[in-house]
Amino acid sequence: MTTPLLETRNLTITFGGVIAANDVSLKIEAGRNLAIIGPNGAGKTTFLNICTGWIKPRKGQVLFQGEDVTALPPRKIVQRGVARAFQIPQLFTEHTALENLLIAAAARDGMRNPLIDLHDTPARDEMLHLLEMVNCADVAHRLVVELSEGQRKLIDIAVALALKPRLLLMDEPTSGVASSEKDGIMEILITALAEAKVTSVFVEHDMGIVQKYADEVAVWNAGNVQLRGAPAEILEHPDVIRDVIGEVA
Amino acid sequence: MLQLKSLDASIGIIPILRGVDISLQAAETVALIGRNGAGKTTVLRTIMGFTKVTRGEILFEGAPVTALHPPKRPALGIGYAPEDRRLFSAFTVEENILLPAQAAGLDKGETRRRLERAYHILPELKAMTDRPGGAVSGGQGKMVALARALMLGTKLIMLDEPFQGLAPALAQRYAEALRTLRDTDRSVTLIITESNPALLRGFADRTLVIERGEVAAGTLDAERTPA
Amino acid sequence: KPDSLKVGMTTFLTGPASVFGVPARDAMDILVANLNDAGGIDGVPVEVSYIDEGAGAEALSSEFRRMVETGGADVMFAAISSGNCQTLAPLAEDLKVPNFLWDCGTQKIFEEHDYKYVFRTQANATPEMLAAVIYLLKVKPDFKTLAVVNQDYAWGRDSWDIFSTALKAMKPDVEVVGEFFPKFGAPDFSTEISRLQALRPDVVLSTSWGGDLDTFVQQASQRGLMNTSTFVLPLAESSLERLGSALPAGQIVGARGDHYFLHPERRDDADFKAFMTEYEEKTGSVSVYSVFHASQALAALKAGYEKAIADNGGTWPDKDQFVAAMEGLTFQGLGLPVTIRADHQGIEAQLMGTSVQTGDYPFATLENIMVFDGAELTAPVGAVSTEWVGALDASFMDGLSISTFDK
Amino acid sequence: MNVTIFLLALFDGVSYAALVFIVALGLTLIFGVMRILNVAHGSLYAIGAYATVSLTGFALSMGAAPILAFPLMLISAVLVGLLIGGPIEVLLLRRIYNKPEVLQLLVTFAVFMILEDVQRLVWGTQPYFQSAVLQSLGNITVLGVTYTVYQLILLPLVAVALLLGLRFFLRHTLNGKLILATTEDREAAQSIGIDADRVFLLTFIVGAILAGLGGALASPTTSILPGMGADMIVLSFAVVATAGLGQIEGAALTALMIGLGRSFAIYFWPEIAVLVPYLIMVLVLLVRPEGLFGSPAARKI
Amino acid sequence: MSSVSTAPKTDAPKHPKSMLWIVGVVLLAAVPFAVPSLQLLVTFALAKGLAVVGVTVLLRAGQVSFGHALFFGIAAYACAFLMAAIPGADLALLLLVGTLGALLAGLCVGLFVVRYRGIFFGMLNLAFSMIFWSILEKFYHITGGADGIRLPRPTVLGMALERGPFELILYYLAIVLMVVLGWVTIRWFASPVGQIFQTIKTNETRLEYLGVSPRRALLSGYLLSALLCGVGGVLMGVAQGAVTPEYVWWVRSAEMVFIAVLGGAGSVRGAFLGALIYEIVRTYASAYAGDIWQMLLGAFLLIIILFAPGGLIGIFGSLAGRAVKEDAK
Ligand SMILES: Nc1ncnc2c1ncn2[C@@H]1O[C@H](COP(=O)(O)OP(=O)(O)OP(=O)(O)O)[C@@H](O)[C@H]1O
Ligand SMILES: Nc1ncnc2c1ncn2[C@@H]1O[C@H](COP(=O)(O)OP(=O)(O)OP(=O)(O)O)[C@@H](O)[C@H]1O
Ligand SMILES: [Mg+2]
Ligand SMILES: [Mg+2]
Repeated sequence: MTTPLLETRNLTITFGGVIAANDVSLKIEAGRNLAIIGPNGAGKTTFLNICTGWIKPRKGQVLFQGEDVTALPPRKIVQRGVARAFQIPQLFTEHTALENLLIAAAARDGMRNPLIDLHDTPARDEMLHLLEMVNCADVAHRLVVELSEGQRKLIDIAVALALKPRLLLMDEPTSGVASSEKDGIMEILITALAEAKVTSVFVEHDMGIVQKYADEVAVWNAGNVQLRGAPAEILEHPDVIRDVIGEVA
Repeated sequence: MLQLKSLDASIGIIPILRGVDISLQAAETVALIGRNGAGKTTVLRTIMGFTKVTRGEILFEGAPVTALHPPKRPALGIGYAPEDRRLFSAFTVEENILLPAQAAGLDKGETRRRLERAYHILPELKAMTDRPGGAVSGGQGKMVALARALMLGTKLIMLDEPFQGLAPALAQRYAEALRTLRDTDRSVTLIITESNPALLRGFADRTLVIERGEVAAGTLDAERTPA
Repeated sequence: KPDSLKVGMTTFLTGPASVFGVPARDAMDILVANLNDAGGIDGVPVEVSYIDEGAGAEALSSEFRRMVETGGADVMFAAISSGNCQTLAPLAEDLKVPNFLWDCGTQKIFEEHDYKYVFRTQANATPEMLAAVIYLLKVKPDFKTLAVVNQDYAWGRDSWDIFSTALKAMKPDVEVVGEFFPKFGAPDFSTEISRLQALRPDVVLSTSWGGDLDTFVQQASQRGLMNTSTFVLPLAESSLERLGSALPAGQIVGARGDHYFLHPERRDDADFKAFMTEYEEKTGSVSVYSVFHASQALAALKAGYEKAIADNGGTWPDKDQFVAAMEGLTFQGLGLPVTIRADHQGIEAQLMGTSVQTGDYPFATLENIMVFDGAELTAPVGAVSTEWVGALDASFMDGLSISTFDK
Repeated sequence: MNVTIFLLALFDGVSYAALVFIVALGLTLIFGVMRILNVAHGSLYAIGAYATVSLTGFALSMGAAPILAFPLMLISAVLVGLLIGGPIEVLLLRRIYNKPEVLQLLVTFAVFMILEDVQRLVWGTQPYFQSAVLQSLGNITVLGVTYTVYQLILLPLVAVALLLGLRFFLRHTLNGKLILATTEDREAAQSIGIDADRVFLLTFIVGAILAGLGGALASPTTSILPGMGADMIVLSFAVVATAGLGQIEGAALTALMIGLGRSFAIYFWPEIAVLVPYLIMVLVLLVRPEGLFGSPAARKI
Repeated sequence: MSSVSTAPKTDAPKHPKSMLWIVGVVLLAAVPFAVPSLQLLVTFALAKGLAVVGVTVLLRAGQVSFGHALFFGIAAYACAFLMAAIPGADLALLLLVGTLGALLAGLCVGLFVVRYRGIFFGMLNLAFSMIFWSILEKFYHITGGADGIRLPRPTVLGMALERGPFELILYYLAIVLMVVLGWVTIRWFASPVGQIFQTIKTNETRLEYLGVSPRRALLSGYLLSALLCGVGGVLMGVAQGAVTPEYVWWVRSAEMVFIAVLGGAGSVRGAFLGALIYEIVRTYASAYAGDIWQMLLGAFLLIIILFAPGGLIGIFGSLAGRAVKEDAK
């Protein structure tokens, strides 16, 4: 069979007694959208942190397209085609929304001419389009400090997309996004990803979204994958209902 | 008990809120909804005194607080849980929760009582009392911020997207807990901003919709809250 | 004949060296006022304006330039800092403005370059240090060990070079047991002093000045170092009053020339007396060597113009006539007469003494004073000081003409 | 290396370190809490010294006992803190907390320049020296070397006392906690009822008092003259950086390293003495990029 | 930093404001004939201005260096030693060697300091400048210690010149360098590389997650800043005719930051404007206000920061803006 896009083997890490990752072994196949759900503090973000080299596991490896990237710093992993949108948006707050994307594009394309204006880079239209995709075209020229939490979340996702990754990791993409817009945005997002053949892994607390957009669901608990399977069956699973979803779904 | 009278507020030089009129009865629960960037957070921050009020005034229990020095406001009995958690990483979770009480100079007994109340509503926190505030997960952080708001919030509690990032099971449990809190302690008024009204269904007495810094639709009663 | 003679003087009004700069300015104000009351120079009043050397090199040179080019300064007095002298001397030469190096000590200037417009109206480091060495050898011939504590900058280094070269030449058996160069403006010398107490040298040399010297002497006397070692302090004359009772008797004190408010050969002179009293009334403290240096610059100006006028058949000279007159000129400020040599270096007598607490003053004064003839201690025209000094030997001391006074 | 020399160097190092620490302490506190590198600290230090000298001189001329200088030192320090530190915070710094840090740095730099000239206008250019109090404590002779009790014993004691005192204040008092909270997040602190303005004012005044105290305690040992503040400030900056942001224990340890490093240098390699603080800083930061006691600020993501 | 995003736009030629700048440069060019007494002062100011631009570059990344005088001094000393080695060396050669010297030093120091931020970055730079300073003091036999060494007048394209014409040439060289290097820096700020460099100020995590090494990004700007300081140092040394350790003394580094903020933190034009005004205020204050020039300077800075945080450039900008509007009417 083909090598999985991302594979982790026995990832383990603890923070002062707290087990954040407990022997996590997971294969992520290209082309399928994996949703990660689980109670708070289960280790979802930590998992993304390890996969992107932000923290080093005490034990275990991360393989991206078969290559061991465990020891690499985030930028090296990103250069290999992994992009990430964060649970707490990470943006250049003193640049405008558009500039944030243009800079991402520049980082992606490599910055050749040191004297051309960032705003004149060819990627401009593409980036404006991305902003529209996440309903932020209207704030394209506002500084990020001036934006609301939800707006930042969305732009953070757009920045990750701007990198044209093979694998996109999103940490609670829709949390803080107004419910009226969640659906629309996910819709556009997922189709765009499909077109661009981008595999996505997203941590999500909104089961509606999971149900609708995930090809597969992994349930995290106490630092490890408790269950994995198709959304339909997982979301019916009693444990999941007890620990994650709650009675009235 | 709280009134915003035709309020204009700006952040820096940029005007955000325009002619906001809100008036809350004691002990009612109001949901503040609206799309991203509508101005929900700004309303709360304005009540806390972190924006520049350019017009109109704020009355708390009849007394104007528009010009009141921000740090004096929590002492009036206002608890505020900011959207972006804002925990003090140098302190443990419990210290984070206790700090408001200590700053307000509450006596030991009272502080205990309120701490108990917080833990009663958020039992999950008991497990992580002495973890550094900087070392909790996103959702855990929201819980701590919530608990911290409960410490001083004897009259008014303002929660900015309290359920954001919480696993649904937990979120429901909190909605429950808040309800019980409100039912047991009839004096508290709750303002909850939420971009996901479903959770508040049958819980908020009223829903205010904010659009581009203005209170758009008037009040709708709980039953007709849009899902 | 101009209606006034404009002089620009650079001096430290700010920074540590203002302990010299400010007294010099005060003195200059007094002297110029007196000179003008007495009819100025051949009827022409002198106007002095000041530039603060503490304001930094750029401000200094652009201001120096402005004064010469548009400020109409006829003669410049610059500077106190040797560094500034090295920057300004070539500038003055290019601007073709007569410039008196009125206080800086570095001997390099005239030994490394020839100047037409630049003169030094006082001695340089060589005679100043030689006088100290010889005085030491005369009053304390049989000391064995010596340690030095100098400020860590050009003056501290150069003066030590000359002193040690001379000492090795004239008394090769002396052992240098410690060399310390604490940073300029160091607030504390405790460690050096502990070290010295452990080393117990017979003699401790320090050419430091201002606050550094005060601190060093104070801490040394507090901790009794001065009971075990003799201090040689070639610049201590400028600190006598401030040190008060902290400077015990028996330490060797110099004055960068024959500068001493109780100058044995001058103190009975009426003008000298008059100035000293006037200065003390105006400033509340006794004069220090920079005051003498200021007076010499002004005296040189006066004498120079008078000579030039004479040479010019009684009419006011132009710049070049004045410059020509300066060479070989002899003039007298508050100290003994000074002569400008062919290489434009001033020949100035040197005065050394030993501290004593007489009770006449609330601070140490000098006894066993020696006044040296500057000509004998200055490297001959064309010679490089360090080489010349290195070539000396013990016999050099015997040939010297020295006038001594017990106080 | 023989033991006597070693011990002597040790003594010298410690007594020097004590003074360095006392001066750097206030700076560390202010920087740790307000994130402002207070250049004016140097002037406060100098003015503390000048004030002490003047007051003591006056008292002595009134025929007071030298020992009276100690209360006078404290008084001068407090005066400096209240009369100069207070206004600086209220009138200047308070207006620019929301501005970039470099602006805050520059404001204190401007204040420094102004105060430098004020000193000269008030106290003139001639150095002062007032060591009556130091002499009144007398000397002790160790291993044949005479030390002043003041430098060898008193200063280190004061330093230790200040260290423990401030430590306790920050760790175990409510005000201390409020200060720490405000340090991390001004708005969050206000939203839970902490009066950030008050906290900052308090901190700055305490820091200023410590600066003044440093000057006061230094005054009997050194010439008081224009520009004395400048050198002290650079040294203190080095201490603050080496210590790690606002780490007072770090400051203590750094001061000790600098003191010992300096004295051993003077004993065995005088030429590098002046470089010691910088070499120590470079070496420390090489192994601990966040300073001795500093810890990397983990960004939440 | 909105100035970042708007800076390039206001550069568009024929924009009335940038016309004003051209006028400014022309006025400067007229100085030697209009007010010759200012010529040397302006030369110094421009030399400093170039160094200040160097500091400004780093300010754009939120980093303050307390030791950039190091590169200023290294370049100047490189020239002085070159002149000693090759008497009558050419100005062009000095410029080249001095700048390369600074660049090289920038690389060595840079590789080390880019690992640090904030006070650590600032103080490490200070440390290196102080280390170099005391080397200059210690090896006084070679460096002349605190008195420094002379930097005799170099030839210009082979011609040995008198001071008068030489300084005139130097003056215009300074103006040309200001225009060229200023323009390059502004373009660089607006360029992708420059923009990435500036993101260091706000979020290195995101930068890392864009696949860019923050240290590499910082180094790029650090080298530019060292180069600018170097050019400034060469001009200053040659104009002064002597170099002293004062060139690398921390006070000078502080002065650079001072001017950068005075002119308008982060603004290239502000750096030069600031340097000019600073030099004038300082020189005349010390000439006429005797011994309180420091106080005046300090007060001046306070007023600027408190009432015009945009710096002189901000004031100028708004004035110009108004002027332009008036023209429009
Ligand atoms: N840097 C850290 N130091 C100490 N403990 C940590 C750290 N980061 C995470 N933890 C702990 O590890 C556990 C997992 O954290 P993580 O952020 O992965 O949870 P999560 O699944 O993302 O939760 P949420 O859904 O609330 O974001 C939590 O209990 C958290 O307190
Ligand atoms: N610091 C600021 N400066 C200028 N404008 C700001 C600032 N903060 C927020 N704004 C603007 O104010 C408006 C309201 O912001 P606010 O945070 O109140 O929105 P919100 O309703 O809370 O949105 P969300 O649901 O995303 O949190 C937004 O358009 C935002 O762009
Ligand atoms: Mg998470
Ligand atoms: Mg919000």
